[in-house]
Amino acid sequence: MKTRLLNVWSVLKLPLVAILVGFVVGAFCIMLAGSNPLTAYAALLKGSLASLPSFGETLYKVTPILLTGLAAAIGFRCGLFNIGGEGQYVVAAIATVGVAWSFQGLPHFILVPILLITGALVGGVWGGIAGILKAKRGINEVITTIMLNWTALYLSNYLVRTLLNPSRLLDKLPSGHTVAVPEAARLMKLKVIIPAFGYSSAHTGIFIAIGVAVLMWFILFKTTLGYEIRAVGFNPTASEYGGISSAKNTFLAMFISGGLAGLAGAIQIMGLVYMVNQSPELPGYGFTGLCVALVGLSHPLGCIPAALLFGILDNGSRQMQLAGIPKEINAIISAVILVFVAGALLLKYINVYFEKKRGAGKPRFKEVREV
Amino acid sequence: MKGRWKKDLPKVLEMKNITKVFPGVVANDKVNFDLEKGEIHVLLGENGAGKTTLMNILYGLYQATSGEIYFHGEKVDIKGPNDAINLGIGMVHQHFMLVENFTVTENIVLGSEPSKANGLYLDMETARNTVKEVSDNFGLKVDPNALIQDISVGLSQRVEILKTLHKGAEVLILDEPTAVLTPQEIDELGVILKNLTQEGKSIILITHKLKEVLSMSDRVTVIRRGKIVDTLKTKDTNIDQLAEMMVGRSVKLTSDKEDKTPGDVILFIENLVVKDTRKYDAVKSISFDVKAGEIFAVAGVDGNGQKELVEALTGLTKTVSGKVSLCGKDITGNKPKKVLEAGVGHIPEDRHKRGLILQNTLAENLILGYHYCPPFARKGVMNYAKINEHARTLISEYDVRTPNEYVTAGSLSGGNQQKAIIAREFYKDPVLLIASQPTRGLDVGAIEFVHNRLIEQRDNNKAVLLVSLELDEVMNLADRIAVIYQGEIMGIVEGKDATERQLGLMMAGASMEEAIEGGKADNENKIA
Amino acid sequence: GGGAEVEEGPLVVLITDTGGLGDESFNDSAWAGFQRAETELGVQIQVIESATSDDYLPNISAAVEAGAALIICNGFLMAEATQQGAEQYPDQAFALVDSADAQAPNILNLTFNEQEGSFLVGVAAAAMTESNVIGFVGGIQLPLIEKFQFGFQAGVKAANPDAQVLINYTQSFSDSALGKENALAQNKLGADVIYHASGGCGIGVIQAAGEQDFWAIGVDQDQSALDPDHVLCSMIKRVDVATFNAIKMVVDGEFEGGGYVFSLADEGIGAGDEAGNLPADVLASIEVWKEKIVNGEFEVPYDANTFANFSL
Amino acid sequence: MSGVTVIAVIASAIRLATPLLLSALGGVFSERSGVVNIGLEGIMIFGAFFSVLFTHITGNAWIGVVAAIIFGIVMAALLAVVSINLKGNQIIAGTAVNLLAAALTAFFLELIWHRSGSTPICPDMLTSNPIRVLEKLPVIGDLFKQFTPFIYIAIVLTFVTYYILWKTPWGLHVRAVGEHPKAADTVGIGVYKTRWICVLLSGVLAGLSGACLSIGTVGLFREGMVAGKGFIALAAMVFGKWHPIGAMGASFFFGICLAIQIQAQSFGLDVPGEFLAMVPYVATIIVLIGVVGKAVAPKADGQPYEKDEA
Ligand SMILES: Nc1ncnc2c1ncn2[C@@H]1O[C@H](COP(=O)(O)OP(=O)(O)OP(=O)(O)O)[C@@H](O)[C@H]1O
Ligand SMILES: Nc1ncnc2c1ncn2[C@@H]1O[C@H](COP(=O)(O)OP(=O)(O)OP(=O)(O)O)[C@@H](O)[C@H]1O
Ligand SMILES: [Mg+2]
Ligand SMILES: [Mg+2]
Repeated sequence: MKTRLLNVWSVLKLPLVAILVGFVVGAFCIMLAGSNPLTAYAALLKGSLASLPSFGETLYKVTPILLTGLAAAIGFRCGLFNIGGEGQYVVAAIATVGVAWSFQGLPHFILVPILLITGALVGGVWGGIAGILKAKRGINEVITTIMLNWTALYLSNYLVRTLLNPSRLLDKLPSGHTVAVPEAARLMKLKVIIPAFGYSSAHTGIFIAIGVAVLMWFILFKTTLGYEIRAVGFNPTASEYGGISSAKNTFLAMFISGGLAGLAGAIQIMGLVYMVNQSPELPGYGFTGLCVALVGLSHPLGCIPAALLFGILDNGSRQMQLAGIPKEINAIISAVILVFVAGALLLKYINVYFEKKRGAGKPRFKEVREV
Repeated sequence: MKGRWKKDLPKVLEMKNITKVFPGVVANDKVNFDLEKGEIHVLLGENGAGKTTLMNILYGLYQATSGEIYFHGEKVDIKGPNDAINLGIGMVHQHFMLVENFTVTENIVLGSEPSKANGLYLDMETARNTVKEVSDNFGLKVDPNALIQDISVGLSQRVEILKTLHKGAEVLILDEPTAVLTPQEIDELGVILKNLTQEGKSIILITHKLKEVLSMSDRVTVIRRGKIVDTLKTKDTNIDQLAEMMVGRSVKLTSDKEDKTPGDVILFIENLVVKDTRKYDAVKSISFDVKAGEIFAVAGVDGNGQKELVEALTGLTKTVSGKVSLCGKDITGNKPKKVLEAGVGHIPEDRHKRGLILQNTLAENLILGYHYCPPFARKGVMNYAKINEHARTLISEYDVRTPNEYVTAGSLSGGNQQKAIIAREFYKDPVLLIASQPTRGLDVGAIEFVHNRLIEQRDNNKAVLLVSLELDEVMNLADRIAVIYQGEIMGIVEGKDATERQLGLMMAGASMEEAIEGGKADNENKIA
Repeated sequence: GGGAEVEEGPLVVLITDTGGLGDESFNDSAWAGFQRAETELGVQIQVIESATSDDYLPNISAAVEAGAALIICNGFLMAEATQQGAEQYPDQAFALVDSADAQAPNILNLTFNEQEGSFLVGVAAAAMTESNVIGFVGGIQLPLIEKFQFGFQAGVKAANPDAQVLINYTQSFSDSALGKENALAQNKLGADVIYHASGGCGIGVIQAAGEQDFWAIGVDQDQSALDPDHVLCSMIKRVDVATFNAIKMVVDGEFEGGGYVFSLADEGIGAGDEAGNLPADVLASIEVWKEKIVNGEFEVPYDANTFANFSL
Repeated sequence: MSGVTVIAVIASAIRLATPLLLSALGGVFSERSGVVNIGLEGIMIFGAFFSVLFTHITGNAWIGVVAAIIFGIVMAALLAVVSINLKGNQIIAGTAVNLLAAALTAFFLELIWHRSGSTPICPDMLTSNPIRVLEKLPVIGDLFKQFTPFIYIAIVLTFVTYYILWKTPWGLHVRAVGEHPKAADTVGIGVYKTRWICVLLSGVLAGLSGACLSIGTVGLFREGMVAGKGFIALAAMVFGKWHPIGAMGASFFFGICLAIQIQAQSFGLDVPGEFLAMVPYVATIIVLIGVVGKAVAPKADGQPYEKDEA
């Protein structure tokens, strides 16, 4: 048990140190900008954790990035680099609006699952395209997903402007956004259940996201599908030898990954925004998802705290802006955290240094060597 | 030629009191080793004894924890391969250090390329000529323009040697150069090495193969668990003594097996054609069968279609035409999963590429291939309690040396990795076991273990298809031996009638009849 | 602002859309109104830039929590969020720029007849072209941007029925290089006056005008400072006036919900020529058209339908 | 289409391709040595920003170019430390570089000019053809009228890159390090040193590419002006099979698709603009499916090299 705990600590200390360094560098930048880091971080905490409503706002931020983080993580586990979370999110969001509109007569408890499935399926298909091209033609998924991101954005913009525009469906003036999804398609706000959530926009989507994280953990580590996906990720040739089709699993992993990003899109529409805008740029959730997965060490459960971290940074940023701190600070903190997560070995060097200082000559790889 | 070196400097090289500590392991423990001018000095020891480590220290890849190195009597400090190269030390590594998609010439000159315009222009013309020159000088024929990925292992070995010679090496270290060579190639290498000593080079040779030690070397140093056991003159020793020194106990070098009448045909192959990755026909219309209760061996020089044959049988490669059936059921072109389910066990030739997922735990590796079957998984959900229990059973039954079943497969030593694969494949109790190079890189103790297991399988009335480059192994184990040459079967010989010379001739492309003639001559010699 | 300062006037908060400050367009312009209000009315000003469109409502909440007397939501994309915010905080004063879609007693809708100003610069373009080929470069094909496009086309058609207008959309508001390439392509096809409504892509259009020596027409603010020799004139949209007025209403205690449309009539919209590139006769004819529009003699088209039915 | 239009479209394609090509060449260096560089986007942002800053300070755009190179190197150095010495995950490192560059430039913009969004216009730019004589050529003279110095630089550097990687001893070292670092190490080639140089070179090239976008195109820096071009460049490098000439072809392919869609809009083609905008992206995928097929990365691409020393 004790060694278990030690193990957990040895895994966790890396991201924790990274986070610490991130905030120190952030503090330096804040001073450079002529402000007080303490005020800034107080605002950050106030804006994201201090009260139930502000925590609710954080949860609301966490919801989509937890899902896109899971999407990236499962890709990584299968040796795939899905930069396409953006596009998968976008196509799923627009599809959600379309389907919600078409089935607006249905009751809440039927419409909601239909929309969740729609989002996951459409995102899955968009990811699956890259998956098939990789599996069948060996085309690098990095290229295809980048190309599909922009394709998705333009497709969505087109649909917003035409088929799903209020001018077409509601006989209103043309608008830069789609019609809103009907009431029955909207997820419940947490404040309806727990009034203490006050002004926050948090919605039940967070439970879906956390549930999906647990489900993904189960799938990855407790099912044959997960076993096969991880096997292909580590060693496709050995997997093939073990009767595991790397083509099939590559496709499946991309499909699931896309499905998760798509679910993020659907939930975001159903939880808060209710409509899709014409947009000049990709929403950014896919990229944040990559960061979440990387800091969460590609572990579905690790993604939860990682998403929370990025959610806090994101959400706290508006309080920091109100306190007059440049909004870029939080992005700088995120980047520094990533640098240190990537440079994990630095931590080892630091360890060695301290061990040497302590004069401890004991072997460093004791855990491995112990028989 | 510079002519004979003075004899008054007999010791080219001395390593004194070398100790190398890896975290948790003392790989070299106060090792003393020396090399005389013009000798071939074998460094012998079981797996993990510390041979490679010692040589890596000499070549500057590792720094010794303590100890000194003297070169021509002078203390030297070798900080990196560059220092070693400058001293005139060359090393042919245990695993080839060749860039696959570079040409032979590019590989040979890498790091010391001829150039023009102050290093701004890579002078490939001169490079090719130098390579030709060096290869002619030492009688090591290679095609300078061939890509490494297109040439055989034997040739790659030559390229490695040429690489060191091109850099002007005076001391050559060869780390297990013969592990992947055929008998003929090994003989050729022996001649090459003799020639090199004649040119004044001194050679350190690492090997597990005792016969080679006797035939090739002047002196032999045995190392066990990081410590030197002894250094002997080769002519004063024999195989049994060396084997005992190596592992610290006496070993049986040949396996006994009872005669046995084989049963039904298990594997039946008819006119099988397979292409290799470069789309050439690697297997050209092969037919044979393997019966229950026999070990059927495919012998041959590496690269003659064995790999493609095995990959086609196991569904890892497409077959072009022909038929494969197992127990009468057609399995031609089946996916690997189908083949495994039909009752085929497979010990792959490349354990890192095919056999194991190094980053996964040992327990997870021990179910690869039947990971979806009960009791390890039901309805797609894994049962880790059962999986771990299974792993513990196999670990103890097959004596896999590991701290526990949760370590990653990559943290095991090569021999133990191989044991893990064997354990997994035997557990399935396969109707047909395909064993491809099952003892590659293993020490004598481990080889003994694997051989006994293969015979046990045969005795349990299972079919075993053994693919091996090691003639000793083939002759020792097989009931029937097929020799493969350029994708064709040259003939099938009864195991007990086969002679090394006969098989060797067939492996070089002689027909069965020619070989039998040659083999007879050999037998007569033996009797005489 | 520093935390230790003496409490001054009421706090007013600007929430930008995802374009953020520095768009040299309506976010900057809105902020200019805030800055003027800070000096002239003594209010405290703050801005929250929205990272994504999903931030609008949370940003509104944050502003309310910060105790804002007035929250100005800048951009039609914020309509839905403003609607929700206004319902959630019925006592909070909101102003919404560029959209009348959100309706509540506590929302002041500030919209603009961009088509009218675009019409006038269309007249200028029609008068200045020598090739009779004129270009329009838009960002994303939003209904808002189409107002600029069709107003402009109508102006060209009114003043010079023979002139042809090439229409390009860059599908971006930030990729300046694309703006430049679109303008160059139009120029190659003969366009010698190009009007842009493409945010950050516009600098590329103006840069192209400088290189190939044709006229560019700026948008939102007077952009002639970017290249006085090649920016013919600009369509002016006084978001700053709108935000300033809204803040003033709050300071004066006169705030009430409803709609306000800025147009040529109240100078909330106009055509500007700080560099003085327009000849007197062109200025005169612009003045004539302006009179007609202000007098309501005809309605300037603002979308495909109204443009198709447009005739004089 | 008339000849003039054809020339115009080609010129447009070349201009659009140039920043992609420069960055893709950076990618070629870095990945040939075994370091995956998805930080190209961030390096471009840095290059774009600092070239403008230093052009403002000095009034000379060429000094701006030098600054772009220097600060490109700075960003690349971060990638190099993390992915080479610390043996970190190269993808994370690259993502961090992208994030950091975008945030830092926005931050500096605020700090230096007290404004956000974009810088003022530079007093000097590099947007006109420096080699006037070429404009006199028959038929294609018009093409050169629209060339910027960066176009010449990119074309020259493509062949220089090819020459370095395939015709010099050091190029052989680079490719060996990217394929089989251990083999290179054992013949005395410094794996870390070689990778460092290559990653820094990718900083030089992507920095240049950033300068090409700012002082070489519009004369100022805007947040978001790089607009994913670093990623497209990465795709062009893969599409071009990690080969400079291939990258050139791929960049031009992308440029020509963009140029054609712009031209089609100007012609008033009756297809929704969004579909035209998709053309370059969809065409790339289709070409990859139909024609090119598998592109094989250098074997050690993305793998940190561990010296076998404890
Ligand atoms: N880089 C390393 N880090 C830690 N331990 C190592 C390392 N390299 C080798 N060892 C350990 O040092 C010991 C000696 O290994 P070495 O490779 O020298 O054996 P060897 O005699 O060459 O064996 P083989 O015959 O299998 O090649 C082994 O126990 C091995 O586990
Ligand atoms: N970097 C390292 N850190 C810790 N241990 C290591 C390292 N490298 C190798 N080892 C240890 O070295 C051993 C494997 O070494 P190596 O791969 O040389 O074995 P091997 O010579 O193939 O083994 P054998 O041939 O005996 O089966 C393992 O016990 C492994 O734990
Ligand atoms: Mg070994
Ligand atoms: Mg060894």
